[in-house]
Amino acid sequence: NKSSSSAGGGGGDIKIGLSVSTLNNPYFVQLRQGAEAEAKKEGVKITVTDAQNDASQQVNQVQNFVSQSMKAIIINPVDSSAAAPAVKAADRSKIPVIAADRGVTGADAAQTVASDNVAGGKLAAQELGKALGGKGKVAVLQGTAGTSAARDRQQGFAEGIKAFPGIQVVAQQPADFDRTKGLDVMTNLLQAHSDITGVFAANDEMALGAIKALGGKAGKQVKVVGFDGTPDGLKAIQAGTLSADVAQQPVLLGQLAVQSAVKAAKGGKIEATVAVPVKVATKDNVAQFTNGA
Amino acid sequence: MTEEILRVRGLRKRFPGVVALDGVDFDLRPGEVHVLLGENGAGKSTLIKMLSGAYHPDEGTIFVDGRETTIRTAEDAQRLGIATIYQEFNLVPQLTVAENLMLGRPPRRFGFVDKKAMYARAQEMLDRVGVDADPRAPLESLGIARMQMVEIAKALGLDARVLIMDEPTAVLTTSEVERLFTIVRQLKEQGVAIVFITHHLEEIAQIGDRVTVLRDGASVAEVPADTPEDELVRLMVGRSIDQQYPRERSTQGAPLLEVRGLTRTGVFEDVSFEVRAGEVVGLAGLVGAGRTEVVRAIFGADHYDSGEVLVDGRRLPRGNVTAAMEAGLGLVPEDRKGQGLVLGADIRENLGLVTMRHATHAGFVDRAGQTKAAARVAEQLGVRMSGLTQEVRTLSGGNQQKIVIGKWLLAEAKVLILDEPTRGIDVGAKVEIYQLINSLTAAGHAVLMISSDLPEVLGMSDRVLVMARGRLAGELSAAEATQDSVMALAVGELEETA
Amino acid sequence: MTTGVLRLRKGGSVLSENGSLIGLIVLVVALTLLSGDFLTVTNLLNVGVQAAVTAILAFGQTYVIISAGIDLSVGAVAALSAVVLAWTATSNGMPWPLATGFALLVGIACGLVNGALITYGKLPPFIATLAMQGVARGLGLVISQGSPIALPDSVSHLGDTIGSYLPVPVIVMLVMGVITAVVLNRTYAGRAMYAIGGNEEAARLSGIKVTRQKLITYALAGGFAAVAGIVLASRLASAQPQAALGYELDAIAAVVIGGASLSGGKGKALGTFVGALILAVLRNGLNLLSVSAFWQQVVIGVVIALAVLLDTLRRRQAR
Amino acid sequence: MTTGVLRLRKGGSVLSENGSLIGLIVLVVALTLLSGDFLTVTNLLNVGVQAAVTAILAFGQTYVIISAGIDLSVGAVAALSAVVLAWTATSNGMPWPLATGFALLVGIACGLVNGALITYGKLPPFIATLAMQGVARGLGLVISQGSPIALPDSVSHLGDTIGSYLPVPVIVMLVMGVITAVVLNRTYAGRAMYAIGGNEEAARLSGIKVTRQKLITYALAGGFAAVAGIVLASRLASAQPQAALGYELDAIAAVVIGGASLSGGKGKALGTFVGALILAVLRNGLNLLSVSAFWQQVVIGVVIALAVLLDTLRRRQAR
Ligand SMILES: Nc1ncnc2c1ncn2[C@@H]1O[C@H](COP(=O)(O)OP(=O)(O)OP(=O)(O)O)[C@@H](O)[C@H]1O
Ligand SMILES: Nc1ncnc2c1ncn2[C@@H]1O[C@H](COP(=O)(O)OP(=O)(O)OP(=O)(O)O)[C@@H](O)[C@H]1O
Ligand SMILES: [Mg+2]
Ligand SMILES: [Mg+2]
Repeated sequence: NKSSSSAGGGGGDIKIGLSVSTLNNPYFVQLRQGAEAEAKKEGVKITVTDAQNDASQQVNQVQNFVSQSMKAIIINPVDSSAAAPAVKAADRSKIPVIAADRGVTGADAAQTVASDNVAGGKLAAQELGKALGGKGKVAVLQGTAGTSAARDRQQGFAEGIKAFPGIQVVAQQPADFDRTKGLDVMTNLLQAHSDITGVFAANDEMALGAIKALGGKAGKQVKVVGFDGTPDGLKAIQAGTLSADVAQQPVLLGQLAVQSAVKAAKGGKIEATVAVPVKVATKDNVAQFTNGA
Repeated sequence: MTEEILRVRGLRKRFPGVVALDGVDFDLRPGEVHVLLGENGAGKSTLIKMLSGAYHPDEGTIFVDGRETTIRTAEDAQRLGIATIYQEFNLVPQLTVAENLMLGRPPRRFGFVDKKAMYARAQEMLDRVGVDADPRAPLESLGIARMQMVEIAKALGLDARVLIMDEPTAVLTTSEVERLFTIVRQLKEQGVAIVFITHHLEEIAQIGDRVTVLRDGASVAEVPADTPEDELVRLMVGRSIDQQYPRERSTQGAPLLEVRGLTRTGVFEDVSFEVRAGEVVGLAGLVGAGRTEVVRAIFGADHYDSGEVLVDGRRLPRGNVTAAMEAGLGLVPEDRKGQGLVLGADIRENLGLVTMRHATHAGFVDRAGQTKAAARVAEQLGVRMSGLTQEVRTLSGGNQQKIVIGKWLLAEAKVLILDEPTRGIDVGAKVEIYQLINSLTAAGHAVLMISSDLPEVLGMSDRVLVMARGRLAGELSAAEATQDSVMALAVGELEETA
Repeated sequence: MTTGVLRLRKGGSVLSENGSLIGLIVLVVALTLLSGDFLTVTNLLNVGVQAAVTAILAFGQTYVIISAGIDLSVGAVAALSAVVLAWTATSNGMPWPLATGFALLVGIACGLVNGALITYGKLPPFIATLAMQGVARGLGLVISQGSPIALPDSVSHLGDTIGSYLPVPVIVMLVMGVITAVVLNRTYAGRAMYAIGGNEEAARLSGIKVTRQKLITYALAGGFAAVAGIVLASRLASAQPQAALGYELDAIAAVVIGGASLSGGKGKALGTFVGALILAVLRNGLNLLSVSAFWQQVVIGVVIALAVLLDTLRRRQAR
Repeated sequence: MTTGVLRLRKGGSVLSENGSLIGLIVLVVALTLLSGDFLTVTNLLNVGVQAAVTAILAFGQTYVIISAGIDLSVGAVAALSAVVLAWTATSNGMPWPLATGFALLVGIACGLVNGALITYGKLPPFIATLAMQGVARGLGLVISQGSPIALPDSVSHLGDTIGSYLPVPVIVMLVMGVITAVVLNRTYAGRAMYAIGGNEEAARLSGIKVTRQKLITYALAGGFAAVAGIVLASRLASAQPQAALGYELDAIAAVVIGGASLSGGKGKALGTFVGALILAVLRNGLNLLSVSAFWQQVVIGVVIALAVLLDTLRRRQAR
């Protein structure tokens, strides 16, 4: 077997597999980095695959992990319910499965390491409400229609914003988690709603696109709240163009998932859920995020 | 006489920019061969396409068995018992010969295509027209002549009451033509009515009963088939032509094209000859003799295994068309649709294709100059068109052929190779082309001409090479060459003829 | 000469008639050497399951490509059919055989609309089916409200195995493949597809009802897409509005790798099957070899090119 | 008759020669009526900026499609070029004009590889460029480590405006469009593309060096993709490895909407421009009208079909 072996210390011949929902997004790239760094530290071999946001490709990858007799599998589900058959298959082969970032519904993962997207959405609403002083007109940039992240963040935001009767959501449009689309869609929305004072973008990529579209207004007349806490997002906070960012600590998430996977692979007992705290990065506390990552 | 099976009155059809048919009357009786005659673009193909359901008339009526009928689709025509052999093949190159023969009506058993029955039936159909081809072979592996025979066999397979043949003999050699005529005579006896289009006037008396002459989209005369050729020509082109083959011999110079021991295993072997400046050399032979293959190899369009080709004393690299062209070779290919024309492009574009390289300066094409040159050649060849921007696809068959020749005339090649150059061209235009050949040789160029039209080979060549089964069977001077001597070489078993 | 051993009957060989089979064989041999996990029964069955959806879509696509068309909507139609199945079977309590039939009808209807746009509307197939892609994908989202719908157990058994080994998706794939081979080789519709793709005008003038045959062609592609969607959903036990995103490219690639030409008139069921297997084996192998995620795309690209290159080189040698 | 007003010179009109222009006009009129915000100078400039990347990709694609090919790699090549630009200009401190030139060369090199695979390797264009898509996308990810790379300010000015109004991307788009029109109409290479796309064998027998011309064609497409990538990155002030994902389909759609045929020999720069504008106007309009996310795809699909349908209907009436 020629694949690069990062073997070292005590892990010996432990192989674990990680199926990431997509690497088309810096958030998950960071998750992977955290996982790989932790694996190196523990001295286990980790195989990372990219499901390219395709639930069935993810099932394929988990099946392949089973074929390779991985000792533990970490799945970062493309979709919570669609991951069930894959988890069941691994369960049949007695391979522990750790769900990372999103839970699995319809099957039992050994552990779910997640920060809650719905809760994050609510937090974002609170932050935006605070930044706007409880009133104003808000536009929402939605994620790719039909994906669970888009759905959950949207849901959380909608619930959270109800607490601010003075805030009116004047437009919701999809920008597919993409920076270019974020830029184009925001530009277009500004044409129809030039009086927007707040923007919630369901991820940092779209938030950064929106900031580009807002130009000098970003952070001043228009407050933008993002989601994910990617390096570029945190930089925007420092620059003052992004008012708040719901940071999910993907690196930590990846690290914790690998720790649990190694423990489970060695036959140890692990908790059913580990909640990775969702934090809000603002100009005041951004330094602690940038140091951590 | 017997009652008419088909009667056409006042048929009109216009295309953007052209009135193709302008009031045509025509009728057809069972058991007769009715010849349609007319210049290129006179409207012959358009007329028959309206009888076969390919086009719809703008005006006018069609009566079948005395009843007014509209023929909307090819199926309607088939139901009425009308079968058509189109001028441009309507075959599917990727499919097998058998499937082409039964295109759209394969034999079926329990709802599934019965391949065994299909191949058996195909063999019968091929045998009927006497063509040697494997029913299982893909059609594209056949030469153009055998494709024509397949097209004929396909139409005969419909057992129709009316058989329309649009220039079926254009690509056939004498022996195939004779076989076709035998079949036509049998059909006549069975009472089949036949519409026959040809530009070979001598065939009219051989096979025809009546002739309808079309001019500029209108029927101008209906005469018996034994009308003298001169008279037919006069009716057709509006003037008489005194000499069919106006070859003017010019003085011969040094050899411009030398071919030595050219061989491609299994196709042609040890072909050696030369063509001198000022000379027209005819290349005769039966279909499948390998003439096309030889000239394509000379021109660099195909590879060869051994031998060499020299132009003006310099050796050509193998399989390199551009090098051959730069050395002064030109080739008018036999298959105009497949190899000669960009059908979707306009006349100007096609005429300028070969000379485009020379009309290019610093990467930019001199489009104005090209247009002028194209206009000149189109005028010279009498191309019937609505303008230089007409799509070549919509030209009549003969006019398309003129474009293929025209683009090479513009190139002023030192040695021009013509493969069946006058296929489908009317008598008037043929004479134009012959005169152009004369002026080429007079200017010191050379011409190598393949033709299955023996009178043309005999009438225009200074020297005749005859090929049989991939070899040069012999060479005849203009004086020695006659129908009989050429045919003897073409068919004969490599016998020596001095 | 080189392929002499595999020559089965005079004048033709399975190899020379089926494009990239040699590419697939080389790939399988290479992976067997590189990874001990590859050539095991379970893994090969996994490959079969993983190939199933693409292969079924590709079989449908084969009809379209042979008749010189293209269908960009198959992925979206698969997703729509799956959503319709789940929606009717759960929210509306339709018994599953009825719901499955209904989902199939939805696929066929999408195909018929494609066909109608192309024949009556004279739209280029690329545009008509691109439009349908958007419409089908959008309708899937609208019906499902953007959320996956869980499938009732009755249906999701379709994604399971018969006994403990034989996966149903593999069986469905093989059945659809055989159907495709028979349709293409033995039925009037199939032969008409080749004729239309090879020379539409000739087909028309030979009395083939081109409009009707094209409608049949696209309807078949739509029906096959529906089957693929049902298999996909039952594997995941849920119907996802965003499932099979981009699968149309994989399906077209499988058909072309299998030796068909986008200009029509050529193509075979077996070739398509080989093409789909190449793609599935490749993805499976890269996972087994733990190729890094970023390099995977590079490797997939290179191997696809090599697999098809092998075929063209062999063909040139044969001449 | 119906188009009499727009007839500019005898025998031809801008409308009848440029496919879907009428579709675009109808779309613009409809949007103007539906939304007061649509027909403003700023918004139209926005549409221009948003069309720019697709249009530039589509101009490059036009060459390929006219010569009867297809290039699925343009989106990925655009992203790769952008990443290379950002990487050389930041990590390696190359001065920006050099870095830009280098990024351009990368695009052209990708195109040449496509061309070589197609001509020397005899791969179908679909397969060759699909392989390149994977390779270019993968290399972009490898170079950037999957994360966006910020562009130095010197380069990102390319995404700004000249003065306070004139956006550079629009200017670049127009320049590339004019180049395309000139190349196609006036140069040897352009005319050769039409001939090769119309009948490759006839082109070869007329002395056109088909291999060389195809290499030029794909190299142009690659170069244009690089330009598109640079414009895209400078608009965002950052190069994203996953930028322009799926843009190849938009580019092909723009070319086909503009009246080109995937079977080659037909196509125009102006048509492609109109096609790209239709797509951009459509997306802009949907945002302005606040159409719900789920319905957007449906509407895009329907409107594309209608826009092209209008053209075919008009053509049929003219006859
Ligand atoms: N589809 C079309 N569109 C435009 N013009 C057409 C079309 N088909 C035929 N024409 C024109 O109609 C005229 C008659 O063409 P037709 O093919 O009937 O001539 P023909 O008598 O068969 O000539 P030939 O002897 O060269 O075959 C020509 O001028 C031709 O250019
Ligand atoms: N009647 C036939 N029987 C067997 N083989 C044939 C026959 N006709 C043609 N072929 C084969 O098909 C090939 C191409 O046929 P085609 O008719 O183009 O021959 P050709 O030599 O070009 O004809 P021509 O001499 O008329 O130009 C020939 O090389 C020959 O081997
Ligand atoms: Mg004719
Ligand atoms: Mg010949």
